[in-house]
Amino acid sequence: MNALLLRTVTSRLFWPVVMLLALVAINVIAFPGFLTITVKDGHLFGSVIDILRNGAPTLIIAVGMTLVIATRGIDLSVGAVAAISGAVACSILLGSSDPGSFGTVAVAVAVALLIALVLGVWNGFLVSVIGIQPIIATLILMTAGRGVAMLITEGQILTVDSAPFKALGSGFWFGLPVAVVIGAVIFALAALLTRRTALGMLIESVGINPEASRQAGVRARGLLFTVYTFCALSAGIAGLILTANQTAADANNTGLFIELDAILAVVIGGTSLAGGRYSLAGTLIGALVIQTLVTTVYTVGIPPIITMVFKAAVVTAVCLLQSPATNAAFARLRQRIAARHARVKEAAAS
Amino acid sequence: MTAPVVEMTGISISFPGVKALDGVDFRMFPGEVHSLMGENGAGKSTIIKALTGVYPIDSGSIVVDGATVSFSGPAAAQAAGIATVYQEVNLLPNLSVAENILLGREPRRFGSIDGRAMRRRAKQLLEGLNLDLDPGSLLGSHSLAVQQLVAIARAIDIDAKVLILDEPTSSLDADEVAELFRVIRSLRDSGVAILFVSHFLDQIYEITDRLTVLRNGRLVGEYLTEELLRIDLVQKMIGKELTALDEIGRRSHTAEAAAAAADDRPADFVRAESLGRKGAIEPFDLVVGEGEVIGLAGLLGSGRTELARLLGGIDRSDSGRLEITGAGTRLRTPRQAISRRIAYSSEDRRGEGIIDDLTVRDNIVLALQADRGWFRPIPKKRQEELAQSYIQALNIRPANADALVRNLSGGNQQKVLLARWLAIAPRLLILDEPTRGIDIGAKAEIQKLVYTLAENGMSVVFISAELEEVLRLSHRVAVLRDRRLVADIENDGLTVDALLALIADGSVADEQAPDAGQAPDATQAPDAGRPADAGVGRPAENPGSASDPTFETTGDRR
Amino acid sequence: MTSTLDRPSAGTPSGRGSRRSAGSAGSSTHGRSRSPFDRLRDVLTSPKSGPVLVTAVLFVAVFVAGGIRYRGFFSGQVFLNLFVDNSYLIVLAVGMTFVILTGGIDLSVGAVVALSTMIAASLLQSGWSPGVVIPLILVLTSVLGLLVGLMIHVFKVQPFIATLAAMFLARGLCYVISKDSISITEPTFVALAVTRIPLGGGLSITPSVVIALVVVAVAVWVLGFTRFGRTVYAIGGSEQSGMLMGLPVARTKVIVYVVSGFCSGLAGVLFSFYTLSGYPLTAIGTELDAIAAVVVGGTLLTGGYGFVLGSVLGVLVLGVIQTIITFEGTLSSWWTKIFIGALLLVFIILQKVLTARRR
Amino acid sequence: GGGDTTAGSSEGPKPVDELVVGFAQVGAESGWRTANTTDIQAAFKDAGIELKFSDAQQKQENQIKAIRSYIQQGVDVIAFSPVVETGWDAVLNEAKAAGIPVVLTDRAVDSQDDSLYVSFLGSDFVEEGKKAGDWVVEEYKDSTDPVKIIQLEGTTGAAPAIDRAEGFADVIAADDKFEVVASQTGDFTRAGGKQVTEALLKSNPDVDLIYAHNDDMALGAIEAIEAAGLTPGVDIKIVSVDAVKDGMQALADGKINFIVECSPLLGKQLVQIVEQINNGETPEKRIITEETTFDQEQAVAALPDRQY
Ligand SMILES: Nc1ncnc2c1ncn2[C@@H]1O[C@H](COP(=O)(O)OP(=O)(O)OP(=O)(O)O)[C@@H](O)[C@H]1O
Ligand SMILES: Nc1ncnc2c1ncn2[C@@H]1O[C@H](COP(=O)(O)OP(=O)(O)OP(=O)(O)O)[C@@H](O)[C@H]1O
Ligand SMILES: [Mg+2]
Ligand SMILES: [Mg+2]
Repeated sequence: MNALLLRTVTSRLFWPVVMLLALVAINVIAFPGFLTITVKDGHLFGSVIDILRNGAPTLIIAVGMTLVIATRGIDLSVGAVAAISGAVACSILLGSSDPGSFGTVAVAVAVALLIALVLGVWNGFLVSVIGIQPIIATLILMTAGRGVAMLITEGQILTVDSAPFKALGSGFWFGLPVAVVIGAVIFALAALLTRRTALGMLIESVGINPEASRQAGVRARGLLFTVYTFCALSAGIAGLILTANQTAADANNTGLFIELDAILAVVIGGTSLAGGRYSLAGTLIGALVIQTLVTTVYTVGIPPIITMVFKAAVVTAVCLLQSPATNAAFARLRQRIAARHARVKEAAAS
Repeated sequence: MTAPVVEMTGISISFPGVKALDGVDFRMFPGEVHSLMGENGAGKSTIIKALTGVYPIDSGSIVVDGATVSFSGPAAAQAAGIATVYQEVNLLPNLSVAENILLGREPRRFGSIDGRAMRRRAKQLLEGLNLDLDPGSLLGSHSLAVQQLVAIARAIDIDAKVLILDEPTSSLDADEVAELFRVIRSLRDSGVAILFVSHFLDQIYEITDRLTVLRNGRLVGEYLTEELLRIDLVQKMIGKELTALDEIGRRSHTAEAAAAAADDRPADFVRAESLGRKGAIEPFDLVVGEGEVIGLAGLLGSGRTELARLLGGIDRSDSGRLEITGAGTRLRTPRQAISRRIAYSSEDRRGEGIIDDLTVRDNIVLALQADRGWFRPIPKKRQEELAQSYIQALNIRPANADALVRNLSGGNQQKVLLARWLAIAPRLLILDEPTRGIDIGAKAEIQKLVYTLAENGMSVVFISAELEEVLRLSHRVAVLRDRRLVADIENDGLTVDALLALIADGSVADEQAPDAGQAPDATQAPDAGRPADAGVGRPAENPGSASDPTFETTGDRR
Repeated sequence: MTSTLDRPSAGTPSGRGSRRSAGSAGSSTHGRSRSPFDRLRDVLTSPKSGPVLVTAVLFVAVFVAGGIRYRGFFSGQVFLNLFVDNSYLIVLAVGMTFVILTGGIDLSVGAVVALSTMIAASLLQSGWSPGVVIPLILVLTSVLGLLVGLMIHVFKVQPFIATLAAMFLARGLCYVISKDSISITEPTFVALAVTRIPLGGGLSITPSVVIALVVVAVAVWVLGFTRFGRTVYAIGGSEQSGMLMGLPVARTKVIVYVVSGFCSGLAGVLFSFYTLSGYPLTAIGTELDAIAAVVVGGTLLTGGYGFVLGSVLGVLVLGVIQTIITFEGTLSSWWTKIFIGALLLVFIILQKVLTARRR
Repeated sequence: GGGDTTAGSSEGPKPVDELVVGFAQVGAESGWRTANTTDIQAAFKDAGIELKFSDAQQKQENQIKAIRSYIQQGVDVIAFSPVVETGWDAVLNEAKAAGIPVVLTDRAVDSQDDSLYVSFLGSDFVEEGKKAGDWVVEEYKDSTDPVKIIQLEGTTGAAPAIDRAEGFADVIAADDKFEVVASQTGDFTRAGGKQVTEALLKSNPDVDLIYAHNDDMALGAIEAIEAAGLTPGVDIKIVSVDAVKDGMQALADGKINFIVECSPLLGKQLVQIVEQINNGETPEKRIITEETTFDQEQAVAALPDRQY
């Protein structure tokens, strides 16, 4: 029992989870109905469901980002890729005669994801073949990509009227939001793909020591291609969800700053930006913390002018609590308490 | 006897899962060279790190110069007069040699660093070690050995009363060691207390006055070097008698006999024809037969590593051709080499070898897994078996497949690396300094392993700064000088001196005959008290050998 | 110790001699007589100075190309305007260079610039003297840098995240000061904003340029010729090694963020000369400009290699790209973005290709 | 500098096809802005006047750089939509010194010295907020119950957000039955409007009215209201600003109740001003674009010929 407690406390997910619970608690105090989940029109309805649904795009991108970060990289272009994918899908739907049909939507989604895939390959090419530093390689697509998205929409917000497409963002599937289902599938897929095969270990190995990995025969180049492509693909999927959620492609704002949220989620989840070992479960918690934070701002009624300060406080708190220095301090505290217990026991025995 | 300048009592340090030090006492006297002895993972480096404040101690006390201290880190220790060269080169590849030597103590003029004075000072220091380097060159462009010397130059420049050298000689060859010892002696004579850690017993017996032996993080005892027989020392270190070495000695006889029968040359496994790479190594011809062990000999920077890297597919050749089992081929990546069952184990364990944040298990299966591709994972059970079998076979400690490799001692990391390459069942194993930093027991085991593997048909290219080791293991020795293969000869009664002559000027003729008779060491089975790693790494003890031209430069200083 | 194994020291005079040359193998290959072309290639491909030189060459090439293409482009004032318009960015890039050289990153600089303009504008509005306001800003932003540095060093928070938190904080504080933009009408600031320092020939620069260049000069000196500066490089090379070498790693790592904070504050002050206002939404994304400038200037994000002058060149490159776009004058908003991205790409790839070393 | 152009503009009218106008746009941050850009570009093309366009990507410093560059290039007229009201004196003085007339579009500058620009052409955001407030007061004039309002603010710190909030607040302050129960920023985006409304509806289920600072946020709010099983425009009334096509459609569909127009179509008027300047005439100092308001019937009527 005690050992279990110790394991829990020393786990790197401990503090993020505590922070998540704290945020939930704040919400419940501010708005007692926060945790209530009701069934409306045959699907689940409630703040928690909203958090899951709105957090799904961030989570999906963060999953891809986790793998990129594990290889010591970073992908700043995810927001732009999301915007492009949304723009492509919407312009296809608008251009078709029957945007409401399932087939059209399938084509639109497929083309959008294909383009996202190509963009991922492009990032992978710049990073692994040309050898450009990831932050700059993806900064290029971050800048130009938004331009491309706007080129597709000509700067307009393309509103589409297509029920199957809309369902991607705000539909329900067996009572669960479709976005949440997609998020869960991607998460599970990534977890299976990397942990059930050797992919995860090889990615970590490249992230920790690229040269040693190369000499051990690891196909670093192929792996980099894979992770950047996967990341862009997840950005594309997230872009479709975001776009479908507002039934419109907004090249400017779709996925704006989502790269920061995704990176933040990854880091809150305990994965180091220096590459190497990663934790998808941590990323999940991180994404939930971020979305809950956003919702908290709304429900608790934090005035917009101090929203940023509040965010800063939360991020700082999580990071400080997670830090080794704090851990050591807690360990000392525990030791002292244990010692006192022992002394008390001794005294009692004698 | 004077009072000890450093006195550590009852030092304990635990890491998660390991008690690295358990109530160890250790002291150092001014004007004395002291050594810490013990197997890989015994806790030698940990004591040094405890003393210099890298690790906080759990219990115990440290007294320096009569005052109880608790250093916050190497900077504080340095300020208190303790200069340290830690195990593994810890320098900055991105800065110049001069900066690496003088960083933190740069000569200044009007508040600015005086670059010229700095280079001059660095040059002097390097010359003190008989090293002719451009102090302005980037450290990263030099070999590990040179870097090790630079680290030493840095430490001896600090005007310290305690100088700590943790395995400073692991990649040095005889000349450098001689120079280093000369410096150590002169520092000792001026009253500095010196801690010298090494796995080379000869070096220990040559230079140290006092020994502290550790085993599994516990103190075995403190002894005066001259009062402790080697055989006893070894026994104290490993806790039992060393027997493996006898065997190797015998095997080397048989090996030689086999090599002598030159007619039945084994089938070629690899044949390189004027293979070369501009700026790295001149085109060379080399044949490695199946089951054959080729030793590469040469001085620092002679191009042994470069040659090995071409064979291992680490670097691409830009001229010549390569045949593997008779078929022409090109190795463009390590991956291609591995798929042809050629393994190259780098000399730079930390930079190009281990993946320090992964577990022992992952490190061991890495190359095998990479070869299979990521979608064909090695089943967990098989991974566990592999890891356990190598942990046992190579005696990796701690014997925990889930330990992070970064937390292993240097020698154990090397074993993990070796296990990784053995796991792919290579047909050609290229070992670049595989025994660096490995304790005598383990070294014997590795040598034995190389022998066994070769007898079972594996080809081996073996690089070592210790010529004895090269001679003991190889069927043939290829000699490099100035990035050129200058000789490729049967190891048929070859001696260290003959080899040295070859290395020096490429001529075999005059030197070999007399030396061969005079020094049959390579073929002689060392007794248990004179372990196998003995040899080259000893400076002049018996000045006067006519055949030794270095006599003038090193011998007279004693 | 009388066994046959005890042999006099190995090695021969000639062996020693050969080792000498081999010991300096890295330089000996360079030392041989070589064609000027080879030597040029060596310089270009050296990890230290290569990227900077290549960037300089590319910058000149782009500038000349612009001059050929656009009327009125090839003038001294257009060149000087690169400094006039980007003096704040130069200062930011200098601070960022310190941070990146240690292998860190500072995402807060844009928000800190905004915060500085807000502090300046609001305090000046309520009648404070510039002589108090400017030092106050510099102290405040340095303290913010100090807090970030401590968070990174003591609590081992990753720089990306610690500075992201600082970015949120600074941006949030901007709003707390005021949601509105505030004009600066204080005479000293206005004077500094409109003063032109004539250089003759109808050319002129602003006081901000002078300040920025002084900052650059100081930074060049600090990084190249002081122990602190060399320690910055050392940390970038290997923090662990630096620590084991007894360098003041902790102190230096923290100070680097103080430097960046100070530079951000100073850049904010220059920015408020430039815009004569405080505006909470200003300088969003400027941190990426600063990072891009530093990287284009040849500094490795992993730390250890790079020069302040490279970063200055990087700023000029970004500036010249922008100038080209305005001179072109026909690009739509989206083509502008694509064009910026493409030019950046061309730059980076050329830099990569020209400095490529054989592997 | 652009000394030669000084001479050009004072000497009398240039042929129209020799005129060069530099236009520094804020960016392309919204559909509204893009419509604005497109309209201006089209108008100049129709008029046969060369337009140098630059996109400041929402950054004041970029705009300053662009204006400097126009001065350098010696254009005849500089027009720009300031990213922010403050801080233009220095660069406008440079333009003045170079003798290049400046026209402001869409947003004003707060400069004391109004000789720095020739004319301002654009909307009055405070007025827009007031119009929205007026409608609300009118709509609820018979009710005595408290009216609970959610305000969806634009990007924190952006001028339209501040002014529209201010104008609205001024008007509804007249009666204390109006209560703004929550006011959050939705960053002028649909996604923002949706997420904020979603959350606020959970904690304030009995809200009567949503005031959105632009149509996009209103459209997002509609989705959130529908997802909560309520009917937008009926259960919860919506007022917004802009009158972009999608907004007008929603208004016509009865999902929005009232929209205050903020027209991006400034092109024709801007060309006029430029021509006036070229002819040596003095345009009016402050030209407020003609803007109207739409209720649901008007929207149905206006929708077919809505351009943007
Ligand atoms: N940071 C660490 N975390 C966990 N365990 C560690 C750490 N550092 C050392 N150890 C463990 O402490 C023990 C002693 O290691 P140490 O490096 O002192 O050995 P050593 O005697 O220097 O060996 P070698 O001869 O191989 O260098 C080893 O079991 C090692 O695995
Ligand atoms: N391309 C290069 N540029 C600069 N330096 C190089 C290059 N290639 C090799 N060197 C350096 O030249 C030297 C060659 O040494 P190398 O490692 O090949 O010799 P070695 O015989 O293996 O010696 P050692 O005993 O040090 O392993 C090393 O210092 C190496 O770092
Ligand atoms: Mg050790
Ligand atoms: Mg070597």
